Amino acid sequence: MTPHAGIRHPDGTEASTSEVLLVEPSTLSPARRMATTVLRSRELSIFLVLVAVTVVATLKNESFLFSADGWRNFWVNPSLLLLLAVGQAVVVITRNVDLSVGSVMALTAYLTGRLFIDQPGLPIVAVFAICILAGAVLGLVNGMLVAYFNVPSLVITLGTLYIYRGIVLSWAGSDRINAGDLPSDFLALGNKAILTIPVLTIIAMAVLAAVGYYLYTARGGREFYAIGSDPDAAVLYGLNVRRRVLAAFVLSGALAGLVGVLYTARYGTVSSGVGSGIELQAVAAVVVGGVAIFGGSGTVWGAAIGAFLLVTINRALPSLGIEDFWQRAVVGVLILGAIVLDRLLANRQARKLAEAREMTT
Amino acid sequence: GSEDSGSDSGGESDGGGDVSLTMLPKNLGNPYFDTSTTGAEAAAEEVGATIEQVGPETGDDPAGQVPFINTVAQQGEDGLIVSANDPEAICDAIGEARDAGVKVVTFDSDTNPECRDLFINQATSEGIAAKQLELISEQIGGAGEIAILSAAANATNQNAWIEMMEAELESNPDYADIELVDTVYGDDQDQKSFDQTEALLQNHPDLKGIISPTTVGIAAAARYLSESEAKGKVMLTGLGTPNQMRPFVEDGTVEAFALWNPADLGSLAVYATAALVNGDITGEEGDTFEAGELGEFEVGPDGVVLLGEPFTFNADNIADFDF
Amino acid sequence: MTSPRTYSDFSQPLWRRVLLTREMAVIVLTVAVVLYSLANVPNFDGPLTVKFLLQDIAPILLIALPMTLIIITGEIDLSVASIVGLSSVMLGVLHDNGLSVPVAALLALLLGAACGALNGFLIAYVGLPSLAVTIGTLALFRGIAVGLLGTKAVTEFTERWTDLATDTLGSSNIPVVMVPFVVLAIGFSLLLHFSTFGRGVYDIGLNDEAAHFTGVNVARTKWILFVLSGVVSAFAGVYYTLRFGSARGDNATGMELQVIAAVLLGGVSIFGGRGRLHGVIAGVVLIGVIASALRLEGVTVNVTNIIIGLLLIASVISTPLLSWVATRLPRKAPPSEEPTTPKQATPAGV
Amino acid sequence: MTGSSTPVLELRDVSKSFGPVVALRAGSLRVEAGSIHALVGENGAGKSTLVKVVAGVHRRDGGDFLLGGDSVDFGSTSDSKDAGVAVIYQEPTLFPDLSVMENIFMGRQIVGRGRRIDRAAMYAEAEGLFGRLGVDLDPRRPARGLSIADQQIIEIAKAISLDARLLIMDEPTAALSGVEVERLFAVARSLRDEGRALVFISHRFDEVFDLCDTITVMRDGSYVATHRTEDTSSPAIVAEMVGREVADLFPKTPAEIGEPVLEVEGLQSRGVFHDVSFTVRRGEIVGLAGLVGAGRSEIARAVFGVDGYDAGRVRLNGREIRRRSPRAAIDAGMAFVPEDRRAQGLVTEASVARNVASVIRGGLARAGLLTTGAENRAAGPWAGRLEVKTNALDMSARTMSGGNQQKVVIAKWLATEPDLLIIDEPTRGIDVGTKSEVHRLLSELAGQGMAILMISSELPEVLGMADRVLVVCEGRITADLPRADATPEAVMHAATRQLEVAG
Ligand SMILES: Nc1ncnc2c1ncn2[C@@H]1O[C@H](COP(=O)(O)OP(=O)(O)OP(=O)(O)O)[C@@H](O)[C@H]1O
Ligand SMILES: Nc1ncnc2c1ncn2[C@@H]1O[C@H](COP(=O)(O)OP(=O)(O)OP(=O)(O)O)[C@@H](O)[C@H]1O
Ligand SMILES: [Mg+2]
Ligand SMILES: [Mg+2]
Repeated sequence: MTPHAGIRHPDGTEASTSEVLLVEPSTLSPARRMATTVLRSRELSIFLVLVAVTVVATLKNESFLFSADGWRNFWVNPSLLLLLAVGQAVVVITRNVDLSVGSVMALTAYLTGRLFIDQPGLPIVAVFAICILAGAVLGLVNGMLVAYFNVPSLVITLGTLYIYRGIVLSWAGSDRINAGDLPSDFLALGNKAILTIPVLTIIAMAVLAAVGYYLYTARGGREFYAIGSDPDAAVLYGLNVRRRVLAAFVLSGALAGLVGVLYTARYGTVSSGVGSGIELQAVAAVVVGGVAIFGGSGTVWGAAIGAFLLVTINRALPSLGIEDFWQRAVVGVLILGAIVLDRLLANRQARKLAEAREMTT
Repeated sequence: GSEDSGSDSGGESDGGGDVSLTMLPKNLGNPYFDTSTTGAEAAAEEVGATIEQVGPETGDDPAGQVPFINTVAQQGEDGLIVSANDPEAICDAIGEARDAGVKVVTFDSDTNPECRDLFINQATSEGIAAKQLELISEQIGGAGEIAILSAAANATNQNAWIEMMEAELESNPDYADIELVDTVYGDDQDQKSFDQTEALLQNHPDLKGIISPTTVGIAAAARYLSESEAKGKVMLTGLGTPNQMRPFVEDGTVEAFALWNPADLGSLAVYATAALVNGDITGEEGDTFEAGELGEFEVGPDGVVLLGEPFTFNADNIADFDF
Repeated sequence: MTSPRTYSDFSQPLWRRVLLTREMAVIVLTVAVVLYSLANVPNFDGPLTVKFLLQDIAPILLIALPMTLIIITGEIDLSVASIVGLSSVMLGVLHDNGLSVPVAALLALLLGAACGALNGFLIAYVGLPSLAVTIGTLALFRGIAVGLLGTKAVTEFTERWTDLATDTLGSSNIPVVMVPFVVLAIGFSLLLHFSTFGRGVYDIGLNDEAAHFTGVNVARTKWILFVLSGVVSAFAGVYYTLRFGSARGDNATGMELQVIAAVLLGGVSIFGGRGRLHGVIAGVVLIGVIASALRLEGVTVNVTNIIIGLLLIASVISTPLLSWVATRLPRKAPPSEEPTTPKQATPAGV
Repeated sequence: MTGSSTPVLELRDVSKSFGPVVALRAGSLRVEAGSIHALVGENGAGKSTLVKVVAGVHRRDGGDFLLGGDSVDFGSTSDSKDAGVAVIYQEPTLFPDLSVMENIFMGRQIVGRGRRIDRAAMYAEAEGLFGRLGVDLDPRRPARGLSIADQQIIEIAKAISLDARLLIMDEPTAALSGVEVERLFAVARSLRDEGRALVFISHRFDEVFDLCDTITVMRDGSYVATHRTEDTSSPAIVAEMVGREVADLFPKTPAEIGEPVLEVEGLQSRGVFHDVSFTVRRGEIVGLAGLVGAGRSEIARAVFGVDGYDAGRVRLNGREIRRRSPRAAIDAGMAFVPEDRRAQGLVTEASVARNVASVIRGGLARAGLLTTGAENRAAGPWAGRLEVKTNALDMSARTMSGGNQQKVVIAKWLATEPDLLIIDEPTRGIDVGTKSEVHRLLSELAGQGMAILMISSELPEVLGMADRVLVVCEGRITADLPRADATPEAVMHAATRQLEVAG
């Protein structure tokens, strides 16, 4: 029996619409509706900020964009944070948070180096695979603890942040990976470009596109939102909450693992301190990107733009003649601005609902 | 645990006659300090001392070293060898350690002179500053914009050298055409130093040279330059370890850079501390002591012991070194 | 109506209510670790241990007090360490410009209050999520602090005050800073556990809508807490600066996570509504003792991190783990004579 | 019911305990295809628990559970869905951030090519469902901000769209108005005629007898009896439910009306209500009637200061009350028993004592110090007076049944000894026993000179209790009827006046 059966019923369908109604069913055409939602979207607003920053910086100093290095860095630098932000966004949408990404990234970054040193024969693809897997496993640990004991992820991942970092430190000790230890074609990956777009960026964008598409069009994707919006209701709906939460953390871990490899390819040197503090940047990117910190709403597109914006601002400030000591302050203002903006948009929608009710009265 | 090395100065009590030392670098996971610790351990063998390295993970917290200094005081070790993250913040803790009978020797980066017994200086600030300017000057042909990529904004030694360089640039007519346009800080973190290098090149299109007087910084900068269009156009020198810099010297990103041997620095620090502990010297100006194959050293003004002049590494000699 | 029925005040005997609590577990664990260390860790019994230990944890102890109340309301303040840094810089800059330490310190406290007020306004009155807001102000305050001093550090402080910050009480090994801490601790305990304000704090954490309907001024309560957090953090910053005689923008970087870890370890629920101050204080001490003992054992920092992380996780999964075990155990359901009144329902959490 | 055909659902002596709490000791139920089966019982009788066992929310501890003849054991609600069981839970469970449409189809979205979800198809079907229920909700609107009534309607749409062979409705009408109830019943009957089985839980007997053909009574978590509707009567059912005779449901004793206590003038809040003016006098019970969603709760909330308002003034005993400050209202002598007791009325995790003392605790502090002892001493008598069922004052209110929780809420407000009591849906989802207690209490309070403003969606309740009935329609007061003139017809006419003008 299809779910449609219900409406094929010779019955009150003709019921007068003279009921106590809240909001008229939208009469906009799908196209118009799409247009308006895009125009109103949070994503657009911060995308415009990003464009503005880039334009101003480029006007000040056109090598910001129009030099081989400038162009490359414009794309490469945000890529790592972007990947972390995508994973973080999915976790946050399920009303969780993953603070351990920095430590996971450090683990796999060092692992990458060790693999190349200890298993010289190993093909680069294999290294990627191993590190992504390793990240996924670490994410799985987070997910297990959160989903099966249902305890707050903030606490769990704060704990694993310490633990994973501790493991890196004990493992690496004061040993470090130097560019010299790494195969040159792996290092080249950090700067290779296809049609002037760096490979790192292409990888990041591909991941972003895949995750974004899944979240919007797959049942599973929608369930992430449902779970984040009201976990208890999700259980009553018969959604498999545990599996989804688990999946979110595994994804976040796997992406952090990937970032570890890419970090090594890009920076060539790895010490045990890699990525400390980056977890807050990732959360910041997500927040700036308009993902509600308490889950249920927001998109990975927004998170990605948020990451891009944070990094680009940092790159732009010096060109704008702002001493780099002030960068963190500017980022702070940016975050606050973003969430205040969210609130304003939300209030506007609420006012609309009120007016809509006004109409019917 | 103290592994007993046969040569015993038949003393009494602590650690079964061994001189017990603690090595406290700015932070762990820093190849420069690892090398100096290696040297220190070798020297410790010689003088029959036990030595242990402890330290914070990162060098960015000024007070990060204090708990370790406190611990040394609690343990009543004989000597502490420390490279100060902050000239002031750890003084009080050092004071307490000295009250507890610990001899405190700073190396590589000093505290305020009155805090410690001795400072083992790798080279005079003048010497280091002069050396790096000399290198960059000949690499950029004596004219053009240069910038400095430093470590933490508060590192005592870094700031001392930077001041010296600025002074030298002012005064020395040879450098009249060289302009120091910017100083940035990489906090001895790979990524930050790397990104700072990028920012330098981006914001100073006419940049000719970069001086990075810190091993982490110069390595990161070299790594960035080696892939950037600026390779060969922008010269890079500073203080680095041969092992980290080897690929970049070989691929021509870097012509020459300087450094003393950190191992010698560590080993000298141990000999000096041991001499203090055994009462051979008091740290007075003019005291002299033997430092194994490094020879004899004399305590200068402000209780400073000078290792020597920095050594220049280049394509011809870099193969001979392994640290 | 008919003769009103009467009730017993408590469903469980006193000893159960006192002993079978999360707080007690933390306290017992702390005592156990101390005893073990005294017996087995060389030099732990030394005279300096207490002094160094307390000096090290003093800032965390201080900041943990307001943080506990904030987390009980279901909010969080990630900007505390940045306020420490900012007030430290403030103190330094003002002192550098000729103000005496006490005056400069007072102004630093005011600045702290202002920072807290900003957090509080955005969270309590604009209604923004505290996690997001304080991640923002974490960056903002730290950025201002670092921006103000740049590469410089102010290290010239009047001897008298730096000494005071490192002195101990008389001949004892108790640092002077414990005096303001004890005063604040008592103050906060009374506020949280013996005042209408405190009851409001718990109600907000459990159900802020109901609290609002009951006449609790939710916004003002939260605002006050963030201001308190700002002031106390600034005080910790002043202490920190004077103890190390060095005012720097990057002072106490990352301390916020240590504070939160300690508070949660002390039995405060991140969801709000649950937790007590003595548990938190025990939590801070526990972390401090473990770190100190491990350093004396020559164990490196990373092991300490691992242990703290494990403790943190254990502290939250212990409860569900135990109840899970309980359900696995054979249970005889006693037929209760008054079914609609659960014979022994779950006692209230607060 | 013809015993021959295998029943769609059969439960025999099903039991369920939560730790020490025995929620269900011997629940039995036998539902035939093509019938609507009522399940009645006092608060805490175990109805919802029984439902949740069938839905797979809870696993039963013992007893037999047969669906279509074969024994089943559901581990999760998805199992029961797959088995063709649809459930409307007592508390609406929606995702506020998601659109109404996604709320209806979550977890079983219509998928098209490549398993992409097909939004267009689902919007179409959602609009169809609402058409069938005769409500006009925008499926694209987020669920956040919907009134309880609208949420309940979405729950219903969700359930019928499942096209299940067994549909269980746990108090679906608690928040609905007459019109909507009628529509729901129409749909229910049509489903029955299709041969589906329905279980209907309600505390409103008129509905039960109107809709259902079979009635099963539960008491104290156990099965009591099953009757065909025509063979029984509501007094009989009530007797079986409570196990005792219940006094008259609406024992309104006339009290002499005094001077005005509450005076509301020209209250207005954009989009919710407009120039609302009325007074409530000492000893008077004023009923606020109207269709659900008319804005009665909003008016009450504004008067009490929980919400703000754009224009107008509220005076209590002549003194104007600061807007948007419940504290001010309380200090002035107002009390407010809100609509949703779990979300607004109680801190369910806190102890009974804390809850009862929560409003008055300011006065309990001695030398600024407030002790649990003081709270217990203050709370005990009030809990006793309301006969709250708990064995100690430090029990949390979480696991109490609806009626018992409502008593705690009322106790907490009576403890403030107010001049004006605003009570929103005083008996929503409360069993007859407790219901009559509440009504007796209200008229007793009025007798002692308290002014009472009562909001209720149950017309009989309003007509039975109120000295004066104010009718709210779309945020406007459209009638002010003295007890004498307050006939059901008059009220319904006023409640739908503007609609008729519009339609
Ligand atoms: N999750 C739970 N944990 C503990 N006790 C519970 C739980 N759910 C219900 N109970 C208890 O089980 C008993 C039956 O509750 P239930 O909700 O089934 O009653 P009900 O018949 O639905 O009452 P109402 O008519 O008010 O909805 C009550 O005493 C209630 O306190
Ligand atoms: N939080 C909210 N956001 C937006 N609209 C709301 C909100 N709460 C209620 N409404 C709308 O305001 C109007 C009044 O809602 P409400 O259900 O409180 O009226 P009511 O007469 O009290 O009905 P009830 O019988 O449920 O008390 C309705 O149109 C409802 O949809
Ligand atoms: Mg029920
Ligand atoms: Mg209402």
